[in-house]
Amino acid sequence: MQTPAWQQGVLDPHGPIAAAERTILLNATVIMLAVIVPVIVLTLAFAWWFRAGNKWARRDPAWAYSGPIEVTVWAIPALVVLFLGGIAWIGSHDLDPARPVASKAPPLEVQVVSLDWKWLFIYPRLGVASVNRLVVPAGTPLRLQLTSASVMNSFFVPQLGSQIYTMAGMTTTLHLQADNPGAYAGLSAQFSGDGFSDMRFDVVATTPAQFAQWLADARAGAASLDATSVAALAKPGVAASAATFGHVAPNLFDAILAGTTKSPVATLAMQ
Amino acid sequence: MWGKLTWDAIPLHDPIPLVTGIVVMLVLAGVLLLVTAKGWWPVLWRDWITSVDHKRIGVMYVLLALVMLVRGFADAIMMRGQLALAAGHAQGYLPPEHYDQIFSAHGTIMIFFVAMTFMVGLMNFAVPLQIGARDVAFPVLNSVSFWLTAAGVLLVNVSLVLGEFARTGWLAYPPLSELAYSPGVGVDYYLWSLQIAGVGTLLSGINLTTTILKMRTPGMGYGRMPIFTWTALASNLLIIAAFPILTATLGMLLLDRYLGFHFFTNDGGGNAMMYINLVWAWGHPEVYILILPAFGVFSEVIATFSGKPLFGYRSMAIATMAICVLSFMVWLHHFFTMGAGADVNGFFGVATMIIAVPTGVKIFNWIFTMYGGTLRFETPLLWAIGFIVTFVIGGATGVLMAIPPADFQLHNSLFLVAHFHNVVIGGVVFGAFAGYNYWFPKAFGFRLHDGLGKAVFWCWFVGFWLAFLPLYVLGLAGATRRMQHYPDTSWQPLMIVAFIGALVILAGIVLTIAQLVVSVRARERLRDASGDPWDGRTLEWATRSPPPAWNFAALPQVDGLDAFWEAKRCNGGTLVTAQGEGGKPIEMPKSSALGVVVAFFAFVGGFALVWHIWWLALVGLGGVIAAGLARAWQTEHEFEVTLAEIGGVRP
Amino acid sequence: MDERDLRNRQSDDSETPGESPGWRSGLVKALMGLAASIVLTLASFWAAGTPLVWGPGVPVLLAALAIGQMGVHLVFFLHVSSGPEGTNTILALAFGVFVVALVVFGSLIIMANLDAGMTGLDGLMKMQR
Amino acid sequence: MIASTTTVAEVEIPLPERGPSSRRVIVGYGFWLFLLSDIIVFSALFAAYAVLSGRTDGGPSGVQLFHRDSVLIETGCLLLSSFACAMMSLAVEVRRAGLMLLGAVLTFALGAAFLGLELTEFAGMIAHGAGPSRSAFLSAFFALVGMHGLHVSIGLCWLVSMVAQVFTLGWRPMVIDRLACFSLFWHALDIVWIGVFTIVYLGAH
Ligand code: HEO
Ligand code: HEM
Ligand SMILES: [Cu+2]
Repeated sequence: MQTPAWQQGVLDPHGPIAAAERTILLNATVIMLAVIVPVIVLTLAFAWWFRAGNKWARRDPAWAYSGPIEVTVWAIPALVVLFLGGIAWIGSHDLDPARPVASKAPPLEVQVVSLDWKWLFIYPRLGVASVNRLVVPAGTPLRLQLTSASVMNSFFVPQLGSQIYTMAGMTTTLHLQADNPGAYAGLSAQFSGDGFSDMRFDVVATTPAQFAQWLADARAGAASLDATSVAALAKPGVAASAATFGHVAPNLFDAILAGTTKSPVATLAMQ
Repeated sequence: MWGKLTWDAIPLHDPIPLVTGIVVMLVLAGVLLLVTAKGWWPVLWRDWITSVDHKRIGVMYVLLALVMLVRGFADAIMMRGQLALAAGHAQGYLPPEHYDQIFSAHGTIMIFFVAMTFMVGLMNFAVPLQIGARDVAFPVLNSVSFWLTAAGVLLVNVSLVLGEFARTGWLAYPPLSELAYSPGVGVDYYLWSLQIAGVGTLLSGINLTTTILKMRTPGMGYGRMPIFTWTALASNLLIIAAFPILTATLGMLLLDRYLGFHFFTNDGGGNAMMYINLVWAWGHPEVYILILPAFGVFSEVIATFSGKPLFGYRSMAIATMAICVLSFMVWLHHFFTMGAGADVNGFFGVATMIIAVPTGVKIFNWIFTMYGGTLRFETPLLWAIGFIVTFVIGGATGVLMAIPPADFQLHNSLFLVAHFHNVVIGGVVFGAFAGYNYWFPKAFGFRLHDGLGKAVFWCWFVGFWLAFLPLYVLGLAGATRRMQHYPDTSWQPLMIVAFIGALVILAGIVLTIAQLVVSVRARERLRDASGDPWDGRTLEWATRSPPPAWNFAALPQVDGLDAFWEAKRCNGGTLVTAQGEGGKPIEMPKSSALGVVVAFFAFVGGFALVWHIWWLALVGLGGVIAAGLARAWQTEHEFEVTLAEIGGVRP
Repeated sequence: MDERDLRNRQSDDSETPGESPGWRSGLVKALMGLAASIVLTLASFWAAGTPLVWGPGVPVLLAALAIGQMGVHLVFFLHVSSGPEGTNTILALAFGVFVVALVVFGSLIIMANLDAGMTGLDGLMKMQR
Repeated sequence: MIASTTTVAEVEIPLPERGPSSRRVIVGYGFWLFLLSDIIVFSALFAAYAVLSGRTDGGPSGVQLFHRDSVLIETGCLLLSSFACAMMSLAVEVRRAGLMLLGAVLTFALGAAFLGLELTEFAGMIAHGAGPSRSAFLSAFFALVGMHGLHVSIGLCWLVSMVAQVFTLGWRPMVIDRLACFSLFWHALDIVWIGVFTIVYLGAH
């Protein structure tokens, strides 16, 4: 039933960002192995061959310097680093989390708030919200704006790509895309307290039709989200299950952003 | 009267810390009883506790590090046990509030009180001997440094039985570590113990740097310094430059917590990102503070046991200093995922990788040192070879994460955990054990048991790979660090393998103790009368074992690299005596209780501050000041070692 | 501690008490230092308030004056010199300046860059205005 | 066993090969390194101040709070104190206890005056609700300037203890070394203060 660990997560990408990152990861690994493996082999070989008991080894106990070797040992790592450095530089730009995913479709905007210890997803243009389940249409780029209503967390969906921190009073931006319908595990990658391990969510990528259906269902529901319900949600604790809100107060995200800098929500909830 | 301290602070309801605490206290009581029964107190006080001899202080540092290794490892194996169990719906046996303390304590203890303490101990022991000095520049200060470290250790361990330790991870990121989210005393224990120990470390860095730069024996120019001394210089320069940043940063967090400042709080305009920025401006250099002396140990060990000079000495020295400087320019790689722009991420990514160049040069030079040599597979060499094989992989995974887009995926995953254990165990711990086995006969006059030493190595080597290779895979599968449980049962088999790895390491730790006990018992058989058991190259092997308090009866005149090696080949092992040396009594510093007294009051003050017992904090402060003043008016700091005691020029 | 047997192979810098060859020059040096730093301080305070200097240039001028004055203090009061015994002192100083510069400017650049990437509260206020 | 010594004339030996330095050089150098580390503590506080100085959280900003005139007087006190300290060092060099005392008293008085002015400023700010817990800017301000003030206070206590040492222990090398360290410390505080008045007070906008 389950895929073994080495076939999940980062190695099983389902979006353009994750796919590019996996390629970079594999490229860099191979290049480095090309240096590392010979180094290991050489170490073991020299150690074995020059063992004290080996009659055949030619000893040269005074040999401590060689110009050409010195040049070579500086040059080899330098060249590898030149190449990897190029990848790092270009990759930082191409895969900058703030850079939109190239696509003809307009991005779906989602505002993400990390709470103690659950995730709130607000769809500002659609007027709905959900907790611990991010439903998105497959093939549509996502533009995520993230903040935290308490401590730091890191929003991370390994199969979709880059993670980014969420921090109170600040917003970070992340662009992702799920290529295929399916459910992808999401989590917090930055330790945030006792309930951290349960701070998991699902990204459900759907077909456009399913997405429209989900939206309609959500709007038909009675649950609504405003400052009061956010305060209730923000109380430290693990969410029992995913939830959906059909009505969202306007500018809620901005209010959360501004609110945490006045008095941390959790401070109130602490008592 | 007693601030926040009440009977509730004792974890009567939590069996694990309670039992651990009781066991630790029983062991401590047992040791104290034994010392009392045997009447060892006077000796202990005179020859160790108040000693200002760099060699004895070095030995005490190493002992402290070994004891803390056991503590840190106990935490580690508890975590591995928890994660082997807590898959799917299972919650394991450690609830989050315990588990969170355990990884925080493990990281803090391992970095500050095992790795750091071990390396400072080895440098303390070996550096003055290697440069032909009688002691460090400031021997009494050295004792203060050691005892402050010990006070920090004590404070961390008191948290086991009184109150709790931080539940914030080893770097205590705010706002989680702010009062709003961590109202307990855990973070305060963390902060005060690191502040106290940090002062000790800083003073020790100043001390050793001055020693190396100003107290080398005649003739020992920079180009003739043993490579371990070079790495010690680089490491101590980094201490001087980096630890003040830590002190300041933790100080700001303390102000936030104690006086309502707003450096890193969510409210009041505070900025938690600034803490993360500053703490890594210390934290990255810190890992090179740890690894550089280990590189130095390997350089000595590989050269000695290959029977050859170190290949590419100049390159090695240059690479060391290059790492020292570069390590200050890369710290952002710990927070690529905080939202910096592409240019900044790219710059720091590339800067990070550049460190791979001097490190690679070192690796190659070690390999060529072996080439053409005659390798004797004594225990230290085994650690060195195991190190090269292990470390290059840990280094490579570090370079991998230095590529920002790759790090966006790997940050804070178990892949990262595997990386840093790969370098910290494969580099620092292996280096510590290599140095321990290498210099032990110098410190005590007999070797450590070789067979058991090798067994220890194999346990660590095999255990390490079993325990951490699975974590690379798990990290790629999407497992993060600091999880107390995980939903995906397909991860469990690998977690169990990791647990088995930890058990193998446990065997290594038990065997370490066994090695020590067996060696002490068999010390007559393992005795080394020559003072030079490994056919060494550097000056420490020219004096007898254990060296006299004054190290060298007459300071040698050095006129090349590896002076002792040359002397053995040309001169029957007799070093040329420096002009005006020998035939004179020697002035040596007197023992002093300053260190232990200052540290005692620092501990009292720290403890009082943790619990908000203000009057007691004043007692602590007053005690430190009074001890300092008493010292200021003390005038007889030296005593004379007579010629009869020295007994000739040969040390 | 003091009469410790550390042979003074290096240029011995301890004068015999009572004699005072350095007294006069010491006084002159200190007076020069005092004069220079008073001038530089006044210049700084003047520069901060004057309309004569082009506004955006003021911080640069202040920085230059501050660096100059730190130099004055190092030379005239802390007696940092380029003599042979001073080499290590200067090297340590250079290392220290390097670290200080990295910490201060590195933090500023990094934090500015992070802030730029974020619509913080300030940004939000601006947007709403 | 004893090998004979062969040394070239002293002058030809390069400095790094001349063997251990004199006690005085060692103490001075060690203290120099300590000062550098202390300045790095300040650099972290400066960095924090620079980053947080705009974060007033709706509270008062620097321009509203600072008075340049009193800062100028404070600076004057510190500069003159530094000069007095230099005089004191000269007196130590010629071993004149009376002159040394005079220098010390002047150094102390000027330092104390500086501290008094600074504390008055702090008290005024706190009285107006601009204490360190008002905003991140003020936290950083009080920490940075207060840290410098704390150093000055420690210096003053140290100075008293040095005078006492001179008069009870006499001109021992140990005491003289400590006096040299004190003067390094006192002058280094000036360097920090130059940074403070430039960045904090003159740089306020
Ligand atoms: C002693 C400890 C130590 C050492 C030596 C290193 C060495 C390195 N580290 Fe590691 N690290 C250490 C300890 C840590 N690191 C960390 C985290 C960490 C992160 C952040 C990851 C994240 O948080 O997402 C990165 C990017 C690196 C990179 C590197 C690099 C590039 C090196 C390089 O120095 C390695 C250089 C060595 C190499 C490359 C092998 C030999 C070279 C050869 C053979 C030449 C040819 C090869 C090439 C050119 C590639 N480290 C953390 C995490 C802290 C935390 O978050 O809790 C710790 C504790
Ligand atoms: C002896 C074998 C060791 C084992 C089995 C071990 C195991 C572990 C485990 C299980 C974790 C928690 C990982 C997680 O977050 O899920 C951890 C974290 C850590 N370990 Fe180790 N460790 C060992 C040795 C060391 C050593 C020698 C050091 C340093 C010198 C070290 C430093 C750390 C640090 C810094 C952390 C991070 C703590 C945190 O997350 O705050 N470990 N280790
Ligand atoms: Cu790093």
